[in-house]
Amino acid sequence: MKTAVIEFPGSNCDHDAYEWPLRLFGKPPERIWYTSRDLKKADLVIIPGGFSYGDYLRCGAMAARSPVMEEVKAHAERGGYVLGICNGFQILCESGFLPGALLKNRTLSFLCREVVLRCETADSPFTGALQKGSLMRVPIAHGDGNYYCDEKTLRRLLGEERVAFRYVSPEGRVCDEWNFNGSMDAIAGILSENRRVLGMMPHPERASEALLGSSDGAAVLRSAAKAIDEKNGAAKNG
Amino acid sequence: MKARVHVFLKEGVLDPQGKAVANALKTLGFEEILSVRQGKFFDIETSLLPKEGSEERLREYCKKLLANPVIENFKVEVVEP
Amino acid sequence: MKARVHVFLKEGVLDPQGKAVANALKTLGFEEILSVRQGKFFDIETSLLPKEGSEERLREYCKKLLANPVIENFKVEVVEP
Amino acid sequence: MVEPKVTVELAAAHGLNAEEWARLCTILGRVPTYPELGIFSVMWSEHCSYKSSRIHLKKFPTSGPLVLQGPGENAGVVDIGDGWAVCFKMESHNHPSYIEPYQGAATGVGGILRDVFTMGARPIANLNALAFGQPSHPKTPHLIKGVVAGIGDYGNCIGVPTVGGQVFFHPCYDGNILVNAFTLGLLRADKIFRGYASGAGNPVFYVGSKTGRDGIHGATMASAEFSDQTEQKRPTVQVGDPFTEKLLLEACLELMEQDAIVGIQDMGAAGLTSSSFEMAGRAGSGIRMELDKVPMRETGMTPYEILLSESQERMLIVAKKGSEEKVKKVFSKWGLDAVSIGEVTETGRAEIFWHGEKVVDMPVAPVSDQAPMYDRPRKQPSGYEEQRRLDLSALPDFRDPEDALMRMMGCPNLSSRRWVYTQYDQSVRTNTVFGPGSDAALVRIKGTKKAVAMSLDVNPRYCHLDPYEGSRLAVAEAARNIACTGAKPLAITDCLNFGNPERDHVMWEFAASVEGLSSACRELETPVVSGNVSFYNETNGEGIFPTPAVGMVGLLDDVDMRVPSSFQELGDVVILLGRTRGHLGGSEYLSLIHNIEKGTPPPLDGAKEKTLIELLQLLAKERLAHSMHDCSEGGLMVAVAECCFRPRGDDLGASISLQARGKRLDGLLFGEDATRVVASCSPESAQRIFDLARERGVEATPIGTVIPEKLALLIDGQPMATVSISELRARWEAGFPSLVSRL
Ligand SMILES: Nc1ncnc2c1ncn2[C@@H]1O[C@H](COP(=O)(O)OP(=O)(O)O)[C@@H](O)[C@H]1O
Ligand SMILES: [Mg+2]
Repeated sequence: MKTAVIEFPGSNCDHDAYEWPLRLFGKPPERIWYTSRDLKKADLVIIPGGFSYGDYLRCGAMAARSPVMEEVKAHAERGGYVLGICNGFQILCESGFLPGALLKNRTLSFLCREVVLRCETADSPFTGALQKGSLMRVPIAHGDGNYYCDEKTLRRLLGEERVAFRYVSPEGRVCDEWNFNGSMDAIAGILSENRRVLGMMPHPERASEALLGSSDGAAVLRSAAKAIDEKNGAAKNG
Repeated sequence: MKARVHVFLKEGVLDPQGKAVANALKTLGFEEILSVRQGKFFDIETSLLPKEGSEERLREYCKKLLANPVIENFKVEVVEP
Repeated sequence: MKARVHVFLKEGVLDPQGKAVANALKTLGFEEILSVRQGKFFDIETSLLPKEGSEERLREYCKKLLANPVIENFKVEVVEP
Repeated sequence: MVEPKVTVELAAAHGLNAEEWARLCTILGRVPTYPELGIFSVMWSEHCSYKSSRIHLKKFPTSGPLVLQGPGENAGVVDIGDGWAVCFKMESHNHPSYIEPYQGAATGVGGILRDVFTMGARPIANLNALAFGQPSHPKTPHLIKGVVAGIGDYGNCIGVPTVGGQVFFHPCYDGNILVNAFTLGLLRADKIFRGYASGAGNPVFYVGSKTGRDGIHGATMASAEFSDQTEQKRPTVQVGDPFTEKLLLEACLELMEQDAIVGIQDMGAAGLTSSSFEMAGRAGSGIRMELDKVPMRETGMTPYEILLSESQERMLIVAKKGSEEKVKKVFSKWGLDAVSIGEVTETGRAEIFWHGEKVVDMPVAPVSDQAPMYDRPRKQPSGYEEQRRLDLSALPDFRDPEDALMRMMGCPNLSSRRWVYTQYDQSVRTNTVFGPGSDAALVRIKGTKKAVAMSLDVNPRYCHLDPYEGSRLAVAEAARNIACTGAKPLAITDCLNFGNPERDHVMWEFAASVEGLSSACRELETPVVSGNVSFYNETNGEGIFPTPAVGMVGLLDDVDMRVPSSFQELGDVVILLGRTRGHLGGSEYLSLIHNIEKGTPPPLDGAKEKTLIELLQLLAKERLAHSMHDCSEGGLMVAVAECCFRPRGDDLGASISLQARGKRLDGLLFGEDATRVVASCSPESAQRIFDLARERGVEATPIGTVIPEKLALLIDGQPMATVSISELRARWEAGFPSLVSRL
């Protein structure tokens, strides 16, 4: 799997996203500056978290309209894989890849803490290595992670099983108390129609080392690697 | 040309900030408050001369950047010739 | 009574958001942009009937909560009777 | 451009006294121009010149085998091995934060970040020490919310984790809150950048944000000539722009990779003036600048305003001649201004032009480093001895330990700070091993086995009752917090928050505090490598408690040796290291339960503290301790309760059994004797720990075991109290939110 990390002015989780594949597979991703139009033939494009353009105006609004995003769109339309984390998720929503929007946390404050996520579908390149219903501990760090979409869209997301992760209690129950940012239906991450684009608010790349408290997040990237390598293998052999 | 653009949340999209402000005002003793909705506005100076069509241009700004159609509506006005 | 309150940064106070928005609009091809200043507005519904004195009441809201006198000014208007 | 006539009165309005006025006239050999007066007034202000404190700060131990840069630069630098070094400093933004809590705190963080990355370091951790007035004060909740949001939003946006700090409440801060921000950065030991303007002919670059009328010296207002000017001439509060700072950070670090920079310094207080004069001063050179080339945000700005503006997110770079294009290229990539506004000269003078006209022509050295230095009168505060007298026999006798413990866990100074630090990004950059909630923060250094430990500490009540001992105790607590993670204390930075130095008792407290810090730093071998002084924390005669915040940095050679602060295993043995005398003077218990703030702070034996700290490192190294937690504010019972709370809420309990040996029960439970740590270990390791402790003369007492759910207390074998941990946790968690829920 060849990965690329997009860097926007103000991105600040780009280092973390860069080191993620490096730590897990020893393979450094390509770094792609927001003005570039060359995704360096990456299979998986990671849109990192962290305050592109300072989160001014609306989180992800300005990044969504930068040149490189047109290439990412083309990449996705070609069936390429895209993972948007935190600000990356906001950018994907702002640029219309994924439905809905991320509103201010219901606390009206920035929230950084470990949350418990429940995998809602194993049927995606990013969750293939996970069991449906399995739990992971991953940190959130955002001021605007309160997922919102209209009724129609929600029904569609549910119908097509495109909710990838939900915020749950340590026992695995959806409940208001553990849905810190107030997301609709406790949604923490959603998939595109072709399931190859995932946007999620929590930070799996920050939870991929026991030293830092949890390595549960590694499964997301490992799943993607497996899915992509199999596909590429199949392509070669087929 | 000077213009002012208002961007506000669509009906039905909940506005936690506005709600918080309303509650805060009530606790401050302004019991008459029924509801508050919060929005953003932009005062924009451009080198264009106002003519008919100006507003279309302003709407462009909104569609391209200032407003998120999923949750927001907008209103544009040319402020002073 | 319905009212609209605008809260905006005092002249001379740096507006990082406005600055960023202006640059973004320019890079999107709107070269005519000279400057953008961003502000907030509040659409307020109250159980009071508009009378003279209403605006004074609105100013109270601003002084007590809506505006930060150190860096912001405000403008109040009664929208519709 | 109408400029006021420069007179001794105008100088006075700029805060220069008659003698300083005379001095500057002799230096110039004439009456200064208006911009020159502005320059003198800021360069000789307390803030820039340290004129009241310098004479005392000289006493600090500032050198050591690992110190690569001591005080005098933008921040201190300490060697951590493997070719790496850490750069750190703490700075106050008290007054601005009181006026506008959000922006004041935000720009405070922005300023300290620049101080660190200007040295060539990438900031990897922020901490902050805060002090607020009594929670019931009408302003307090608003101030807390604004300050915490401001610190959070700035650090979060720029992507530096905030991993620790402290919050203290006391009525003495009702009119003067404290906001002290600490930043630590990582750099290669052989690539330190400094604020030097050397090499005649080298270009001087202005980089970063444009200049506006932000925070211009209040004295402008005092001069009649401006009073008739309109609203928009008024100096304005500084507004932080973390996005621009992030770009500035990346641009500076990128340029530092190339061989283009001679010297670099951020434009902090007194902006362009202090940066240019300090850089030229350090290098003993001169500087020529054309102010009309400075990028400006507002129209009609005067040379005076440009020189004194405190607009944020700006730096001054002296580049190598010929590398102009490199500089421009890097900054344009990041969308920032980079304008050559002048050059270094060998005249030793500052020559500053405005559209070709020379508006400033003065020698640099006298301004930058021959500022006045005062040995201000010092006198023990009246009533000092009286407040140190404490008669415990007068106290109602102590009946209900459960109630006392419950009240203490929920009180403003001891309750959980979670409400604060969940608003801070603690884990960005994926280095945070221990974040807020631990005794000291622990941040790993990628590519090595090392981790850096950091803690901010001071107990203002102790410092009020005894500035000398209180300051020593602050250093000791910080070192103990560091050692509780297993790390070795290396060095400190400080932020000395005091009242008006022109009052003799404030100056007395200051001198005593500096003496205290110096002696403790000598004993613990942790030199002072940087720091900051904030005087005039005083409103209508009411000064704050002396508050010398200590920021200590330590090193853990192998992050696998780290020790957490909370209990780990059921059945583990709980051990108290250090001797309990039951000292109640200046304790949180006396203040909260009996409303008494008297007595002397607990005595500190520096040698014993050092031995304990070395023992803690040994216990970590030998993997003997499962947990180690500093026992300070609130005493033994509070420390044990904190050990029961685990970050994920899967809390444990403890059964604690103590021998009174004729001590007062409240002193035994809530006394704050220094040099104590609550540790836990497997039953197998206990004996080894006792042996190691005995060999070193550290008192080590088994005081109980880790059990589920409850905190049970026995005194001399008699059951004294049993509280459920979940109730205790609920109290502890509810305390802080209840303070801020009020509008
Ligand atoms: N302003 C703050 N910002 C971040 N963390 C804080 C702040 N105040 C307190 N904390 C954290 O809360 C915990 C308790 O603080 P404190 O009681 O001062 O610890 P200690 O007594 O060990 O010095 C520490 O881990 C500290 O880092
Ligand atoms: Mg402390």
